[in-house]
Amino acid sequence: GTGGAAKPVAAADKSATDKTVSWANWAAYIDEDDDGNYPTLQAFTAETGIEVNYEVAVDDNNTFYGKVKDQLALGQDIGYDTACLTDWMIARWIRFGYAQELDHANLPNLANLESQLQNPDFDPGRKFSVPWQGGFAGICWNTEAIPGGLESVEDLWSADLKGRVGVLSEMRDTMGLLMLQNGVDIAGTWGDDEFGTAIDQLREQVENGQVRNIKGNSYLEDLKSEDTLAAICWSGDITVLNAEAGDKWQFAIPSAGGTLWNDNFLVPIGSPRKTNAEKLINFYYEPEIAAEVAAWVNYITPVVGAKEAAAAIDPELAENQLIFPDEDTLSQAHVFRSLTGAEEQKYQADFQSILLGS
Amino acid sequence: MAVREFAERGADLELRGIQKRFPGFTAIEELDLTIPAGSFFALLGPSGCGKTTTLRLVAGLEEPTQGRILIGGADVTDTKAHERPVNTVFQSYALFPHMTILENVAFGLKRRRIGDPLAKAREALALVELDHLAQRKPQQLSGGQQQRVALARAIVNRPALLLLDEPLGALDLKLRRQMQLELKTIQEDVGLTFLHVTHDQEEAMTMADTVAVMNKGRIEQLGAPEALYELPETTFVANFLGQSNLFTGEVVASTDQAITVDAGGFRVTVPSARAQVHRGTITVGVRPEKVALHTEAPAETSDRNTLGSGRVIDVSFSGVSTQYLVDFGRAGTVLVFAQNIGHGPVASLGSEVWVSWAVAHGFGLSDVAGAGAAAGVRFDADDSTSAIAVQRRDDLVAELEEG
Amino acid sequence: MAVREFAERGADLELRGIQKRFPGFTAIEELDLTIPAGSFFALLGPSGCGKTTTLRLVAGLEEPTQGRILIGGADVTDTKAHERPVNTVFQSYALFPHMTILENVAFGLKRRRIGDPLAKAREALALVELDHLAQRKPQQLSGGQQQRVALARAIVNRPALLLLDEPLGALDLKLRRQMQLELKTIQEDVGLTFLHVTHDQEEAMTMADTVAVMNKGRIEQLGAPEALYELPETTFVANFLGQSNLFTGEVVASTDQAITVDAGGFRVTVPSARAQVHRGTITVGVRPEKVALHTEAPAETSDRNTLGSGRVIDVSFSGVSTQYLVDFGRAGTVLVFAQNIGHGPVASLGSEVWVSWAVAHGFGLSDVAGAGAAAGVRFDADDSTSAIAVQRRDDLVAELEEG
Amino acid sequence: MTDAPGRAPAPRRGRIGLGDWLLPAYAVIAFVFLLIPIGYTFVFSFNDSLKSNIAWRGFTFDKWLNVCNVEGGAVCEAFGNSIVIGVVSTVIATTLGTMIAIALVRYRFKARSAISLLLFLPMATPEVVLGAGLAAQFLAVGVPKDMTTIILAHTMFCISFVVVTVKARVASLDPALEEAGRDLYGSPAQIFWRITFPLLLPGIAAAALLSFALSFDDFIITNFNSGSVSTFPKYVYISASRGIPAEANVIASAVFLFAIALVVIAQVSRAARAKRLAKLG
Amino acid sequence: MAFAAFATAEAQPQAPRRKSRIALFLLLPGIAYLVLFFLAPLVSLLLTSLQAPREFGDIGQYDYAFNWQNYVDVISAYWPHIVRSFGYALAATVLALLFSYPLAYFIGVKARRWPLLQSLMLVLVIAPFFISFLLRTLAWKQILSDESFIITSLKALSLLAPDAHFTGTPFAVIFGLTYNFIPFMTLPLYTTLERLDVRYLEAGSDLYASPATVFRTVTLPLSMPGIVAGTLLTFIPAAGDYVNASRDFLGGPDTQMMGNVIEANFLVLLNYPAAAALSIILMAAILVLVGVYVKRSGTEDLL
Ligand SMILES: Nc1ncnc2c1ncn2[C@@H]1O[C@H](COP(=O)(O)OP(=O)(O)OP(=O)(O)O)[C@@H](O)[C@H]1O
Ligand SMILES: Nc1ncnc2c1ncn2[C@@H]1O[C@H](COP(=O)(O)OP(=O)(O)OP(=O)(O)O)[C@@H](O)[C@H]1O
Ligand SMILES: NCCCCNCCCN
Ligand SMILES: [Mg+2]
Ligand SMILES: [Mg+2]
Repeated sequence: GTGGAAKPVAAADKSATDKTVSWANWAAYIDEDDDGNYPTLQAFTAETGIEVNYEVAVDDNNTFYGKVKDQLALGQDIGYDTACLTDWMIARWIRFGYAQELDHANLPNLANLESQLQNPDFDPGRKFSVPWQGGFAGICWNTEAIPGGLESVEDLWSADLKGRVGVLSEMRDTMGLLMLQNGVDIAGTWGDDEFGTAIDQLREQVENGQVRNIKGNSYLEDLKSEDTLAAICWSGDITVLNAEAGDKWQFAIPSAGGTLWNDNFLVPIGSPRKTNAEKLINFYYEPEIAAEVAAWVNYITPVVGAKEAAAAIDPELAENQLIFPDEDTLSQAHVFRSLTGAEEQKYQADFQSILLGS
Repeated sequence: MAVREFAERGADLELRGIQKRFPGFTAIEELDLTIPAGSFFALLGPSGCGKTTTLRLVAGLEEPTQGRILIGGADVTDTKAHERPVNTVFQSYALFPHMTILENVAFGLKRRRIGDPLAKAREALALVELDHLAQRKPQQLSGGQQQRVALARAIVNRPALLLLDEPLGALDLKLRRQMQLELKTIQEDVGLTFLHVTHDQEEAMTMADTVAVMNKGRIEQLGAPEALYELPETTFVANFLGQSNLFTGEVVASTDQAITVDAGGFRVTVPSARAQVHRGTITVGVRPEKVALHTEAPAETSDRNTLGSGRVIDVSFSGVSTQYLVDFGRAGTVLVFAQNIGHGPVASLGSEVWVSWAVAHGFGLSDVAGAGAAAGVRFDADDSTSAIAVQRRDDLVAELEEG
Repeated sequence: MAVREFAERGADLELRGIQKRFPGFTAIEELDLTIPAGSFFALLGPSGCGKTTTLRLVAGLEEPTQGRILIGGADVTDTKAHERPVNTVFQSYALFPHMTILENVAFGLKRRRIGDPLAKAREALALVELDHLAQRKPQQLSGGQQQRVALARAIVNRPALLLLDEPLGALDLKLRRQMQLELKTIQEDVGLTFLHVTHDQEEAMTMADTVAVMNKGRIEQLGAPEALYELPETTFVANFLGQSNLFTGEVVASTDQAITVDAGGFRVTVPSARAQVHRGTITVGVRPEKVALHTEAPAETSDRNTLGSGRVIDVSFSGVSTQYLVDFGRAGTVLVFAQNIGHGPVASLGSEVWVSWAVAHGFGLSDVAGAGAAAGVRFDADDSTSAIAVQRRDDLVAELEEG
Repeated sequence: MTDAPGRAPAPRRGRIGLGDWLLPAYAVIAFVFLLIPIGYTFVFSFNDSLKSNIAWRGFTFDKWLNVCNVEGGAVCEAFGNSIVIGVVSTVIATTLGTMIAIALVRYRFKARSAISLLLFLPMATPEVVLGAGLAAQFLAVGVPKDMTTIILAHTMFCISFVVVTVKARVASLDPALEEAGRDLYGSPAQIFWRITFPLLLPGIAAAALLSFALSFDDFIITNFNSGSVSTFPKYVYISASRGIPAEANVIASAVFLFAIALVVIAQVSRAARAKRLAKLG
Repeated sequence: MAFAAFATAEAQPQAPRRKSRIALFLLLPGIAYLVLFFLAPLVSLLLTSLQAPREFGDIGQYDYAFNWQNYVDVISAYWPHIVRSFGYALAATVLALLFSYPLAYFIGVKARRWPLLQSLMLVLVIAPFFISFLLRTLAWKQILSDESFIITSLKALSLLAPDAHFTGTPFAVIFGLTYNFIPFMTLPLYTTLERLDVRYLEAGSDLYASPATVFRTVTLPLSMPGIVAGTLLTFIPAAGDYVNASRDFLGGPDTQMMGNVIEANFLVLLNYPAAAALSIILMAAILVLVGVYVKRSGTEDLL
């Protein structure tokens, strides 16, 4: 398997006849009622007649990519018509030609896209990708076990949490928080030294048994089973977790700052239902719909007008800093700078070596 | 126990009131038996009569339901198999397949930490002429060779008591006879007590000092081979130990000296002393080799029984002797063995003959032979040993002829 | 081929110049044989001599390296097994374990699309008295019963030629004798040609019209059982077919009528007509049952050979007869069978005796018995059948005594 | 394992062998241990759980009654795929493997040891290697991953197990039986179908069962070669990261109970038949 | 059941037949299949393991080369995982053997008198196969999670240190491997023990061997084929397993095995040459170990 030979060609669109769409997404990332139904998806189906197969198939950007890359390389249908992945991974798909070019005619609601997000360096003009949600990576803890709460990444290393701490397998979040703790500006120019210092710190915590596990979105399962009592977490997840398993967790952006990221829709190259996917994306750019999702998932919505719509549901919601962060909150969060191919390979390997232990 | 020592000499074995029940089956009803030290004792009986079970009880591989077992005077009933001064040559050899022949033979010596086990094992192998195969595995040996290894493996331990469970069963007749001689010589030389189980009557008789005939979990008769053969007491013994001509009928005359039976119109006299029962319906008999064949009516004398005339319905030559089957109508058939002293048979198929035998050779049994038993070859047909039915043959032949 | 029909009667079998080589081993050297239709022919020989191979060649399960096979005059050398009008009762029965007894017996009939195979199979089972077990599977039958099924399975097809490969091998002596009688009767009644393979000489002699003694891939002698027994031509036949007393020595006198051999100091005379070789060193012999035992020196007559005196070194009672082993020093030992006409043995162990036999009963062999052969029980010891070495026993006994 | 087993239970006076109670007691404990996670899975198939099935939330039959209603029937679809894959690869592997087994035992040819090695290697190769190697190969050749590639992969690792299993059976098959068939006028084809095949059947059935079990339970190789096709183990693996729904427990428990019932029924009826026959005789 | 077959010493060679045309017909399809779907991938794996990164290429882009350095690199980077894999697999194999032997002995020898019980117990041994092994593993994970009844009770009883835990430890991974491969160990053991002729044991005790000695000198050696087959069937898949050690199942960051490393290199790091090199190393190491083991235990005919 070498990969990256000739770029694959997009599949022919059968949306006109095939009224279904399949969506791969992360856990705790959409509105869901007690019976396991997704209200906004039901609304979408009601409105368009398109059945949605929503699958919680992404646990971690890398493992998802690993699962589908061979088919992408062959231009085959990976079984999903759209997937929500993080900026840096989206960049790779676009580079390799694994994403279909979107037809903006099918995305009139894209006008509602937050202006700062309209021209990212990996996809100027949003020809291939559209933001789904953004969020912070920070720290969270079990309030029953740790009533005093946590403030900084440093607090995760306290002796009484030995063996009960989880960190994310998402390198940019885990390493980002550690580097921020070290005073590094992760959005700025840093290099091997800064990364190396942080990686050594992480390695030490893993090797001395402080860190119990390094996981993707399944870190939530460890919190639930209480194998971990504190962790590096994604902001909105904790709200969902509390709703699902009893109010006993709390999230905070660490004192030295957290990371800020965005996950984006894209349409895989082999999908024969691009138009359906576009309709789905367009649907979630209705401010009311966006507000309804936000009310559940508590992530930052990229849709202009959602705040107003949220206020209409519940004024408190519009003030939720996890959904509609103000300048002050945003100033605590930092975007991990983009990496060159070589950097990606090297830093990822270093980080993975910790996941694999030694 | 004495098992760390080689036995000085054979020990005697005593079984007292032994009973053995398996779930749903009583293999041994009631067994009392004393085998004197140094003797060669044979337990003879048909398949399934309890011979192996008896041996296993002695070896300690099975526990009696009732009764005691004594070896050399010591009660070993509660002693475990590996602590009894007994060795067994198993019916199926049970050679350890993962060990060489030599290791097999040395096994017992090693367990008892006897010095230089390999050298001793090698000598025992030489005794059975297999030392050149010492390094082979059992499955590389022929049946007869395996047998001899099993023998060496037991004898090398010089047990006080050697149990042999049909040790010659797998050998062909020739080798079997030869091994019998050898076994007997070994026993006499080393003076061990041998308890030998077999269903081959000739084997039991040629080898043993004492033979016990076992039937359905009981010992029917016990004694020296000649005594047993010459004077069987039951139908079973008369038929199992060699062949017999049996006649069943009313006692029609009886004196101190002799009793006379009416057998299908012929009168057969046996000495009173050789008859177990003296009145009523009884079965009397004579061995086929004691019967003389006459082509002319012999003179009647009081010391011989004479039957005649009858017709020869089968002649079969077996080398040493010729066997004649003579039909006497109601009295049944009589089997005659005539040793081939001269050339060829003296009477031919279908000819008219008379038979006679000395009254002194007859015997009277304690039970009455089953009605179904035909003369000549006569023994209870059981499920697994019943004969091909001659009577139905003709039907098939006819049918096949048409088909 | 004729296999769709039941054979009218037995067909004759002819083997012409058959040779069979296996890679690295020649099982059959050169075989010419004619078996007339309707006869009962026995092939007798020690284990490994090529009996089974011969049968397999006839059955078509093996192809000859050279030679032709004719059945009923037709050359079947190139005909496949399933097209030959031949059936086999296999040495190991080879009953199909997944079929009932009835299905087993019906198998051949079904293959040939004979009408009403089950009814016919059932009758064949009745013939062997097993119809009540028709629905059992082979593994639920005893060895003897399986044997009978194998027989029924072959006979039901009424083959022109029935091959029997030690069909009685697994049975005990008693049942074996009984089955022999039955088998013979069936053969006579249905008139098929039987080719019977066995290593049991008594079996061959009691059953067959003609016996061929096979040794190492060759037929050593062939003839009627009595002829073969009375006048063996080779050492092998003399020893394999019954037992023989053999004496080897120089011919010291020779007339038209008789030749005389010096055997270790004694003079033994045999009729010239019964000797294969008339000069030089030859081996002569006599059967043990032809030898008479005397407790006093008998009068010398010209028509009897007399040896004496010798010492009785073994007496063994076998029921029908008593066997004496008499030692004559340089002349070897002589085995005597005395039928037990009277009670008990006539000479006791250690006593001084003379033996004699009619000159007419002696025979002279075409080869010279091996030097190593001891008198009495005398046969070539091969790797798998060699006897326990008596001579080494004493060493071990001594050694064990110390240990 | 201390006392030499006799042929029948004998009343033991005064000496109680260790083996008499120690071993049965051990066996009971061992089985309890083996069955713990299965019991857990079974119990939690009745959990009135929400999305993930970790904490006990009350008893319900709902999950059994509505197995296929969750996540658009994803569990059932995965299960169905597993069954199809298991059956098809079993049929192919059993056919090919049986043919090889017969050839290996009954015929002599030159490449024998090379072939034996080729058959042994897949069993000695870790699943990751098999899975990854095959996946890379499929990619290089441009074969899309779907049900077919899973079946191809499963068949590949099942063949060796089939050969080993059936070979033992062929080797214990007395060639005299086939000869008896020929002697009784059976043509080669009749002999194969009426004698050889039925006699090999138990071995073939065992091989097929093994092959199905291996395929049904395989995750690693499947994961590399399945593309977007879901199988039951894959479904479990993927949902492991976000909580496995109780419906998965339902399916697993049902398969377990079904398998047990099947074997028990077969055994009991066989024992009954044997008893009846014994009486008949 | 069928693993059983593994434990069978091959029967006597039977008379080979002629007609190799039939042999060819029987062998060809299966062998061709294995060549196509086993051997060919293995060869490409070998070629992949020698690839070099494409100059100025993106992540996951490699070209064919003869870069044997890959082997040196992966060994120096991952030798702890290699050692750990074999260590864990060995531990699991030994534990499974200790667990299974008495059980197989009970089923195969002691339970002979009760065929029905015997087959029922066999079913129970095979039963775990039918409940996905992932589910079984997850069940253990839950049963032995930090706040589970068992762990908290053990802690309450001070049998476990307060900060001790089960999941994510080497102990948990070995435990999982052991548990999951027990059927692979028990079945071949059962098959040999089931055929164990108790008459050998009787002969042993007749020849003065105490029960323990009979076990050591007769039973154990006679069950060697089963032990060898069982240990191979356990060791090989255990050494290559990555599910038990996976961080989503029973493992943690410091329990990762070669399987996990290979998976990560294939799927996450997209370092195909490294993954392929590791695969080849794993396979070669297993083959060498198996070869030596089988030779030493004297059961060559097993293969
Ligand atoms: N464990 C057992 N359970 C039930 N019945 C048994 C058991 N062992 C032996 N028997 C029965 O006890 C009887 C005697 O068996 P035993 O083995 O002693 O016979 P045998 O005289 O040695 O026969 P053979 O000559 O065939 O070896 C037989 O009917 C047998 O079926
Ligand atoms: N396929 C074969 N390859 C090599 N040698 C063989 C083969 N089949 C038989 N033999 C050899 O040929 C000889 C004759 O064998 P055969 O089976 O005919 O003996 P037999 O007379 O039937 O012996 P038994 O009485 O033991 O059955 C034996 O030495 C045997 O080892
Ligand atoms: N539960 C939804 C979590 C989404 C996380 N996305 C990945 C962010 C990586 N920086
Ligand atoms: Mg017995
Ligand atoms: Mg033969």
